[in-house]
Amino acid sequence: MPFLNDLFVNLSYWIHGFLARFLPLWAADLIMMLLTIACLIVFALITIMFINWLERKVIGRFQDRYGPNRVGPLGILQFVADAIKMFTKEDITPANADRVIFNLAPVMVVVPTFLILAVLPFGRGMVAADLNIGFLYIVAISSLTTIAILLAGWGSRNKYSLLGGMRVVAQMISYEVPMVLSALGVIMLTGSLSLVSIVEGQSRVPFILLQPLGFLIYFISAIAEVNRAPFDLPEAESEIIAGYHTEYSGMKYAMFLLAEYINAFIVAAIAATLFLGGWQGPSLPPYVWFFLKAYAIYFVLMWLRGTLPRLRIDQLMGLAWKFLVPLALVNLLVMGLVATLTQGKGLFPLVLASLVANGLIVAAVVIIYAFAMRRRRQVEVAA
Amino acid sequence: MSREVYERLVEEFPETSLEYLEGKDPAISVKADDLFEVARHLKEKQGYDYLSAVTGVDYPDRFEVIYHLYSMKEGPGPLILKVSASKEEPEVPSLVSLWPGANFQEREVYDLMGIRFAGHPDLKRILLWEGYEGHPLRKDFPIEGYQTIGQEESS
Amino acid sequence: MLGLGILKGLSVTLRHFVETYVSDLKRFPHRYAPQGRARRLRPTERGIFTVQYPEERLEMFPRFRGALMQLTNPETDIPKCTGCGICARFCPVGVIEVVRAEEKRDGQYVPQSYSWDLSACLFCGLCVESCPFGALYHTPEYELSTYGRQKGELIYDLDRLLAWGQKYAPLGTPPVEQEE
Amino acid sequence: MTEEEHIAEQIRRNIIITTIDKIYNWGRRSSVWPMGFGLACCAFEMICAAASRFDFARFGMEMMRPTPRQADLLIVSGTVTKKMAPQVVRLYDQMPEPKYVLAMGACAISGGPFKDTYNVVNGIDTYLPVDVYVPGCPPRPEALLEGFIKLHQMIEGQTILTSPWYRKEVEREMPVPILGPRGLVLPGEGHE
Amino acid sequence: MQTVETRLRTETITLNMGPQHPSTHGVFRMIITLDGETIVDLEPVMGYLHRCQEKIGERNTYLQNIPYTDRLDYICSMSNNLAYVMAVEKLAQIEVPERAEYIRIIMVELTRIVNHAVAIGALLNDLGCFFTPMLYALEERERILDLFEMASGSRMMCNYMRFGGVRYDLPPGFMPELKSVVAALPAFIDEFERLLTDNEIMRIRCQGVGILPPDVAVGYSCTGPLLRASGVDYDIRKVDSYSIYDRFDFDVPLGTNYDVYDRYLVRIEEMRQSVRILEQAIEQIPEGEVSVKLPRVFKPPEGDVYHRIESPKGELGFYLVSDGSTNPYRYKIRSPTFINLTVLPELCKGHKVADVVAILGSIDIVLGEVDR
Repeated sequence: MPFLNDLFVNLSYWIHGFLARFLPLWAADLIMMLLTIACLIVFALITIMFINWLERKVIGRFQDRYGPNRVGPLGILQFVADAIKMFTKEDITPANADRVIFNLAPVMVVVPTFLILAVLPFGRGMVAADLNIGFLYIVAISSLTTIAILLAGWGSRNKYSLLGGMRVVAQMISYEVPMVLSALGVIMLTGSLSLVSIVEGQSRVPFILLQPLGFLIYFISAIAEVNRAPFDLPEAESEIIAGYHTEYSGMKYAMFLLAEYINAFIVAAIAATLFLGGWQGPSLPPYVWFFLKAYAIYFVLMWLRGTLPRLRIDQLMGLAWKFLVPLALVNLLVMGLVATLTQGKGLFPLVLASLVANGLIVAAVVIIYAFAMRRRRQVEVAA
Repeated sequence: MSREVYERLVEEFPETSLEYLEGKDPAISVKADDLFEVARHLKEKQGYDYLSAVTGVDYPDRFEVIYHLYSMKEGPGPLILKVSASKEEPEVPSLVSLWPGANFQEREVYDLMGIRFAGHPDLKRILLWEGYEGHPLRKDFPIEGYQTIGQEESS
Repeated sequence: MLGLGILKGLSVTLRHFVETYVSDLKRFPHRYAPQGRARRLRPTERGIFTVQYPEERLEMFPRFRGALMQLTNPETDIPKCTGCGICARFCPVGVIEVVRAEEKRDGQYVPQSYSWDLSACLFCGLCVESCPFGALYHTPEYELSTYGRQKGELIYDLDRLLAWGQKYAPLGTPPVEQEE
Repeated sequence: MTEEEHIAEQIRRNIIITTIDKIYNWGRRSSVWPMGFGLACCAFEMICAAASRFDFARFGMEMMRPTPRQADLLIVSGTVTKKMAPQVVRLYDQMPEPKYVLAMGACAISGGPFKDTYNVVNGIDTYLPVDVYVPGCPPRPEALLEGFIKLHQMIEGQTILTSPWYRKEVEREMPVPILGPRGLVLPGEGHE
Repeated sequence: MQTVETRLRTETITLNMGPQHPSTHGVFRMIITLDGETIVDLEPVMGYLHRCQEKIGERNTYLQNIPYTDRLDYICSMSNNLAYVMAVEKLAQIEVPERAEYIRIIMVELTRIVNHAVAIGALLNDLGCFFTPMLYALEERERILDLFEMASGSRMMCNYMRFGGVRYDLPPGFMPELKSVVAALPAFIDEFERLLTDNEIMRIRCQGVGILPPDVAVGYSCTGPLLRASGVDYDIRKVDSYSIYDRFDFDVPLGTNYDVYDRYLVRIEEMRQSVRILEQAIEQIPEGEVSVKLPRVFKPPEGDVYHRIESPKGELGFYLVSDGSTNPYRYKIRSPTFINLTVLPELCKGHKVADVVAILGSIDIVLGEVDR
């Protein structure tokens, strides 16, 4: 069914052609761009509606109970009701809050989220802007949210938000390093930063088979980057009430909620693009494959959120700097070695060499870990 | 069990007036001023390392503070010390330096009964708020407390 | 080793997740039937544990201590309560006020007014236990919420308790006795 | 504007208003977020109502937000003592408008078993406007759910025209009582 | 965990983990002085749920006090009843029939399982699990509450025990239901262990946190799982062997390195021991009377008595002074959690904010009993 495969691409060409008939060329292009932007924003809102509902149903099912199922059929309209209520809520700016920063923060959190959408390859040819520095753009934009959340934490002049803000700065900066390093392994294999070419590079074999360890490091640091599951320290409900968005109510809180859920979906989508071969897939249309893979990874995110307790702030730092960064460097080194050795020898030796390399790294980690535990036990016994 | 303890106490402190009270739970009544000596002796020499409960009772003629002591190694049978204090100015030495566990219990007896504990690190109210007047568990205190405006309308 | 414990934990939650769907399919017709009789899950049964309250209601045990009711003697159709006030004295909070009528209805004392203040009641059942005439019993009724309190919505008088008596124990034998 | 036009215009206006009301109230009714705030034993029955057997997430109330800022329903579940009353009233004031109060359990309604004692407030309606009373000690989780359903019916009955929280001059700020030497004193008539 | 004196001039902020906080298990307040995230000083403030229980105890008659004991530690109402009822029986020398003793032990051991499951669930909530272990624990608790409701009439506030036995005998359908629930309990505890015990994040968060050495624990009069996790073998069921505990064989789990993780392990092990006791009690329960006929106006003889039991949270004791009238002259409750909290500031110094929450969760407090 080739027609279905690039349905949206043909649609956009047809609209462009229709407009070009009675508008000058530049006007038609401008309208097309506005149309894609509008389409992306609508896609984001629909995704958040679906994700919020999905998250509450799936976490409910983990806990042997139904999620919301009375609002619409099976509770579909739950987020519509939440949105209506949140937009009609009274907007409180606390008296001693720093008014400008307090009101600026929610906007600054949502803007980067939508910016990243521009670069995601939803299907063959379905990418808003095919930048050749795609991944660098993503890393740059996603570090903007750190500043925005710090603004929120500081602006609301509340001790708990301040703690939340401080934690967010420490966590997001120290988890960007392993994220970028582990993604470099993938970029090294494809040779280009653009996400579209990364996906094309995986037509024969997805990179997760070549670099399972790289995927693991990327996945862990991506979760930390988005403050989800075991790393949700900035808004740790049980310790510092609601972290940086303690003082936000109504519409402003809706913005934070929007940003949080869409960030989580985007991280899942990027992981799918980098390691699972974005829209590459045998029979189904490309965009269906993309959503399948993205939601599969998002399910793992929800699964972790429903099960695991939270790390403490110093353990979080320790995990990033003492474990993930060295491991990512070693992984980068070994992948570089493997890539150069099997330069032109075709696919099979590359896959074999990388699996062997990964096996060696994991074995090394296990041995060092066991040795360290025995050493610690001796020290404890001696003390 | 507490009979022999009483005997050894009398040998140890011949000059103090100790009394052995029969009853379901036999107790030893001690004067307020030599309570601390007796308590330290019990803790170090006789191994009563666990102070279970500190209770204040408001009798018509006197206030009484009751300590329940146990020794975790030897075993059952509480040793009960009863100390009485005067009605107007109730003052009893504090045992926080011997058993830190008594800290909150003594503050609670002070808060609800009004018996001061000399030598307590920070003797403040623990259950009621700082500016509260009166000690609720005394017999002369009405159960509704003193009526304030908010209180009268609603009931 | 690092990570194995977390995987074991994750497997437990996944098992719960899958079992909820399995239990849904197994009990499909019953679960979504309009009047699905919710029953208390057997201890060994796994899966969805939810009782969807407004549609499915759990059936109360005979001894459940719900709202109070006054019984009437089926033959002579006179309330069994004689207004003696023992229940009022046994209540720790004093929520029951009884006034005994002067004239007797064919040889038996009858309460002139009986009021039970629901807003402070403990539902502890000491009044039922202490009633020598077996007039006061519990009903399995627990839905008692109201919008207001000022106009006495939460203070039940005699005829309302008698109405419940008719509803839950028409023959004068309350649910507690039926069970023994 | 003759009589008929006036009536026709009223009807048309009402039709618009009622449809807006319907959506507005439907939205607010199906996503009431209770505040994660418990005082005593009733709080435990509230947690059981949120647990797997009587799951009130089905009504869209899953987000038990710990902060007052994001909550719209204050469930006063448990005994309100005099030392705790100022905190409860301040939490109510911190909640953004369209806010509701549900007095759960005999202690919150009238002081319950600890009525008329020196440290317990005889019912939270001395200081807060209460919308739904759920008696019981503690009320069964189903009774609490029935209270929620009653609250939802009440929300559906409200209209934008007469809702107090959009009025400028209506002051819905409850005065926070102060702990005086004998008990709670409202700031207005502090007679010390 | 000593704080390094740095030349950098840092200010400490005082944080108010106030009466309304998601993980203080009710209305308990801690004023914490923080240096960055490390705790310099912690001062607990209580009394937000002081409901004048002891003053009400003096106003009520002996029988009217029983419903009030349910409201003390509202998670284990049966063991509060048992403590109060046994104190009055010791005061008035009342003999309790055999079957009533067995029913009481069955109810109290079921309460212990419920309390430990909820305590672990609450601890995991504070560590950050999104309510999942708590809801599994509450699921099990619902099944046990059905048993209480079947026997006593109310889920949480049972008011089931009377002086000289229990209010009425077990209903006919009770024993088979009890057998099936007790048979399913080990499977639940194993699943709970599989979910939590080897979880690396839980181990990092709990091991080595809030270490309470044995002598400090005894000095601070801690009791219950908190004391036994510090390696002190002191279980009042073994020490006083009140009621008929000497007929059951069960052992008392002890901790080895005295931290939050050991308190979790001790509670899991105690749940298994309670299942063992329940199995033996179900076999040995005899037929017969369950209560003793008492005069309607019950006046115990003069005198004072102190009786304590091993409630799931520690040593719960009642000190009653009777002047021969229908009301107790002095009604004192020795509450385990109120006294266990004395050690909280000592445990929390030098730890992080996240650890305070874990330590408080491991002490397992219930405010109804702390503030009385």
